[in-house]
Amino acid sequence: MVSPVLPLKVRGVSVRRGARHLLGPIDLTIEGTGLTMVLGPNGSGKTTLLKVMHGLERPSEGKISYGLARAEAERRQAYVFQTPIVLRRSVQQNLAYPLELIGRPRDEIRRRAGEWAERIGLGGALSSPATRLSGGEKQKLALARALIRKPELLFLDEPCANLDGRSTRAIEEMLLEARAAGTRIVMATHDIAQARRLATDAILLINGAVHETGEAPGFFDAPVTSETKSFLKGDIIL
Amino acid sequence: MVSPVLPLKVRGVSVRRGARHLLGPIDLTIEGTGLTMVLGPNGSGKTTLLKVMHGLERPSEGKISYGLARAEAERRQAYVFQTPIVLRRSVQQNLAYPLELIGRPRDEIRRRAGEWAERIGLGGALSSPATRLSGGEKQKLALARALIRKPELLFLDEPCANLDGRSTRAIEEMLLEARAAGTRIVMATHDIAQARRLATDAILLINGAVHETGEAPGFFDAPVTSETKSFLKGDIIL
Amino acid sequence: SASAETLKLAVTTSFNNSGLSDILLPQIKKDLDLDVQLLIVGTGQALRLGQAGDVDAVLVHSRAAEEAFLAAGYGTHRREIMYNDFVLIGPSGDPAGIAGSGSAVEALKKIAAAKVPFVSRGDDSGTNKKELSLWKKADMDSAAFGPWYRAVGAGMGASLNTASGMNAYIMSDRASWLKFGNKGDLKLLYSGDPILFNQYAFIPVNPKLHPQVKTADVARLEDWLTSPKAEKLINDYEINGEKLFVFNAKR
Amino acid sequence: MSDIFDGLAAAFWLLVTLEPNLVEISLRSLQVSLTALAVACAIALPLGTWLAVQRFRYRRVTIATLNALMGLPPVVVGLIVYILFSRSGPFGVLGLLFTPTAMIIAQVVIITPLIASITHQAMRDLWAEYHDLLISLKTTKVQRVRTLIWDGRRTLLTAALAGFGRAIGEVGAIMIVGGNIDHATRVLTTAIALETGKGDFALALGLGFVLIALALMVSLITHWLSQTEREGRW
Amino acid sequence: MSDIFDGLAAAFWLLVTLEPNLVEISLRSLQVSLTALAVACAIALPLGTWLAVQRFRYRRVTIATLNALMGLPPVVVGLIVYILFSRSGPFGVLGLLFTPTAMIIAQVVIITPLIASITHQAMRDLWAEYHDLLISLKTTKVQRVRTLIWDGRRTLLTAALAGFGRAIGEVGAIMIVGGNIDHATRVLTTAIALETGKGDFALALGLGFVLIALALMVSLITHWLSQTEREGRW
Ligand SMILES: Nc1ncnc2c1ncn2[C@@H]1O[C@H](COP(=O)(O)OP(=O)(O)OP(=O)(O)O)[C@@H](O)[C@H]1O
Ligand SMILES: Nc1ncnc2c1ncn2[C@@H]1O[C@H](COP(=O)(O)OP(=O)(O)OP(=O)(O)O)[C@@H](O)[C@H]1O
Ligand SMILES: [Mg+2]
Ligand SMILES: [Mg+2]
Repeated sequence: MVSPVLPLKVRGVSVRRGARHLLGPIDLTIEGTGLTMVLGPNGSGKTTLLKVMHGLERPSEGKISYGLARAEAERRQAYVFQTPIVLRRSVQQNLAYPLELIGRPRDEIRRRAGEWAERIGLGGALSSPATRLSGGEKQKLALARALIRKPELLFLDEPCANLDGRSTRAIEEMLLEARAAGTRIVMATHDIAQARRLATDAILLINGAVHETGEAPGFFDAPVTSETKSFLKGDIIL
Repeated sequence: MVSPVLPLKVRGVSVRRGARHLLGPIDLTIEGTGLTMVLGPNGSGKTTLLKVMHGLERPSEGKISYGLARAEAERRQAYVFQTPIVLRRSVQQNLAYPLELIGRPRDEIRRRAGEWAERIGLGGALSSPATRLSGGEKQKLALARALIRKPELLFLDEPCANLDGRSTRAIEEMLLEARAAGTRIVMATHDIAQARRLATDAILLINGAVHETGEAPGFFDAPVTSETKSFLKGDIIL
Repeated sequence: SASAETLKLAVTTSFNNSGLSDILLPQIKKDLDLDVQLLIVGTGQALRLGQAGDVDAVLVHSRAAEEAFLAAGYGTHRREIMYNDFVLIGPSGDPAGIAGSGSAVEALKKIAAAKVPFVSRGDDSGTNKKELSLWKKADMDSAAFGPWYRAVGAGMGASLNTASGMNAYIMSDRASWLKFGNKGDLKLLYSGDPILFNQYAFIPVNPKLHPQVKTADVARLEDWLTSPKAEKLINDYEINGEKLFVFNAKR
Repeated sequence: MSDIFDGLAAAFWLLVTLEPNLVEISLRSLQVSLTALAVACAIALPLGTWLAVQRFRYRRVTIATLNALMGLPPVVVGLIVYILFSRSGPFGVLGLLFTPTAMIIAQVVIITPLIASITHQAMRDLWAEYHDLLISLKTTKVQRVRTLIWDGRRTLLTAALAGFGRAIGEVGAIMIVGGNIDHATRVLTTAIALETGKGDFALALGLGFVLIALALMVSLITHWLSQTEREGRW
Repeated sequence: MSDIFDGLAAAFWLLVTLEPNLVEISLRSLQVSLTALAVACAIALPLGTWLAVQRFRYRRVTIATLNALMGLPPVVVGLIVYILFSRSGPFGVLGLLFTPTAMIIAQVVIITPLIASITHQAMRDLWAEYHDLLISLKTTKVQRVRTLIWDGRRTLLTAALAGFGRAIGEVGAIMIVGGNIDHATRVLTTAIALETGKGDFALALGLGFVLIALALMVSLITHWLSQTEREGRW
């Protein structure tokens, strides 16, 4: 059950800001089902790549295309930011917001917001202001808010960076579940163990360029380049 | 060479915000040299405890005291926040800021800011606006800015959450170095492996209360309670 | 002008609106090397400025208020300089038919009878006081008039603008009317009754109360304003071929 | 100096005796200014927010112009409204000149750029915070503007109060278009100007203090109301 | 209606011929308003920022009062300044009445609450962002205020331009304390009021358009200058 949003094609994409070359040129295709893991050292361009694929940043060169017309395709995507963005509203209203935007009925919104709050362990904090949540709680809220519209293509930028072991595990389960329900996932992480657990395929970015890509078990167990090897061991030299 | 800021004594400290009880009552003493690791699930009160110890949040009950008068003691501390706070200035000016505050001479400031930027791999980005850095770069910048004044007591709230393996290792080295130079560190993390590597002693918070404390090898290898055991394995039940 | 002495004179809007000051001031500058700075304010405010010693002299046209000012010792004396007259303005169609009335009072009575819009300054100025005294002479109580009587509480220019906007009757001094640029459908309908004469008087501020007042310069100015030269300038001043002021200072 | 104390005394007596005239013109002041504020906010809040949200070619120039329009001289606004609504003007048939409606129109013109400018400035930071999320959620322009206005409502208080302050204290424009007609268009500021012209400084100051008290009341009530629901950061 | 076109024509000719009188009063307008702006900013930026940074008992009431003072009626400010600087007032000996200095003083009083209120509002969000860091770094009050003003300088543009706009367009107060004396204290707004009183709408509008052009120029230059250095988020 492949979403019609796919394939997501990245063709000759470069990103420059001012004099700096941040990314590219990159050619990539995201298709089928599964979870593509974007890896790379700090500042290598993971966030930039994810944002470009989602249509949040405009490439300086090259093109992004989806299986559907852009407007329709973008409507079926969701994105969880590296630094969680919470609305200055209550937890309940944060969860309700994406559904309100598409005009779902009131009681459906209330029900689904309640369910998701339970799932991320914030069932008791429905009416607390979301800006006062702890770092990890905010991250879980942002994730739930992204999943609540059942996106077909989901971008996750280090969604578990501030989570404890149990929350991480719970989130990973949610992701597997979403995947099973047909959500194609593209995710950036620094947690190599997590990457191994979740990825069906992986991309290693270095200095804004794709250094190595591959199917999951092979990429992690038998990387081609020595840089990939040392990155996966945690000591790449830039 | 124990800093005169110590001992930091936490006596009967509770924190309430509105109707919610966030923390406590807590009794703790931070003394000697070393690195105290604060562990606990999301929302258990780690950030709150760190902020209270640093004097950023006022306890609703109880008292915090230092080895020196409060004003002097607070001047010798530094804090790295869970979500990095960067000034809307260049990288160089962010690093220079804490030194400017205490009126160091101009060329010393320039020199030290340059050195630290090199150490965190931002030597080439000295004049870039810090707000545009990547998530991990911001976190490293915040850490360098905290270390630049050579604090005697340092609070770190998940400083490596967005860092790649190599940066994490580099940061850990910096922390060990700072410790060797006499900085007492209190740190919160979700990375149990990192906790093991760095901690001399650990505190496990659950629901705002201290659940278990202990010297490092023992705490990790032979925890007393079953909750601690399962937390360290990554699946505590709240 | 940097070297010249300066002197502050509070005058009413109607005097300034006439444009006569543009003729007199440069001549004064030339003859006396005196920079006369005009403060253009309402009569009441002009007298307050004098009372506080913020100006050196006042030139106003409201006899009763002037005498009260003198009686309180704020001024040294009152010197009449010249007069002009008030006129009745109204819509060119003259719905109340006041043109050709026998007297100003009769004209006002017609307006009241027709209940056509009439704008009153309503600001206690010299002009306003004159208007109120005329209603009194006509045995009418302006406070009891209906909504056709609009007390606008504003200066001459602003009141004329309002009258023009409402196409209403109004009493104005001749100078302000002639110089007024926003006449619209309004027209001068009645003038000439001696009761409408409007006397301007010059009052120096009392130096005993305010030692900083430039008494000598004020005296020089008073002498000049009452001189034959001023007489000629004032009497010869015309707008659109109409004479505006009559010099009547006693020497 | 004693004038100031006389003014305070006058204000005190005006208030204590609730002088009917005072009540009338105070209510009219409030009515005109609050109506103008409501209309101006209805225009300026979305406009200012939209300018924060939307990038377009002449954006900077547009904002600079809006900022400059905060300097619109009230007398000129009054004149233009007067000309437009005067009998011989294009809207003369409406017969609005010298009515509170004309005063409201003039005030709306004066305070809209002020409110819109402050709104734009206030919404810029919030937009920077929300930008990625709202773009990612595929919000429409209208939804973005609505979300920002709602979540930034407490920040917009200052914009609204600035507009109200400007309106209630304004005299130049409403004098021209309202005409300061007793029992019809006289408001506090025009009454103050009138008493000043008469040289009755004590009464003028007294009315002025009443006006300030009114503004204070409105500000306190607004702050108090907006504080009742306390989410957000502070 | 034709008056408006006559006004535009008048503005055009005034500008083209650079009528010396026009140049004089325009420069005086600018001089008075810019000086008042500088003084007001020197007071209001630190004050507004300090109010954002400092918690104290009557903070809310203080802010509400400051907000209310945006409604200070210019005529009343003019009157009070007049009374204070009148010969018979406490500062009479200074002889400042009917000088540009007195006009500047009145304008400072009028625009300071406006600038301070907008500053406070603008600095609140930045303070929320910086709060923990600046407290942790043990900054002094003065350092906090300085850091916020510096890092928020582009946000403060609106506050400054609002103050400038209010000052350059203001007529009620400076008419009373300046006296609209030809070649001494006449500025654009008082000249406009004078011509309006004479019913010379074309000239009044012409001067008004010149004033608006001036405000636009100042706003554009300020925006352009503040854009030259482009760090920050947007
Ligand atoms: N607008 C910009 N102008 C200049 N440089 C930028 C801009 N945005 C990002 N950068 C730089 O581009 C590089 C890539 O940034 P990006 O956020 O994509 O990295 P990342 O791989 O997500 O890093 P991290 O793991 O730290 O989150 C960084 O070095 C960053 O400083
Ligand atoms: N001002 C506040 N009002 C109400 N609740 C608050 C407030 N501040 C924090 N909390 C709540 O207190 C709890 C503890 O927060 P804290 O930030 O200390 O957690 P933490 O242990 O640091 O969590 P994490 O690992 O997610 O960072 C959280 O559940 C949070 O929602
Ligand atoms: Mg990133
Ligand atoms: Mg935390």
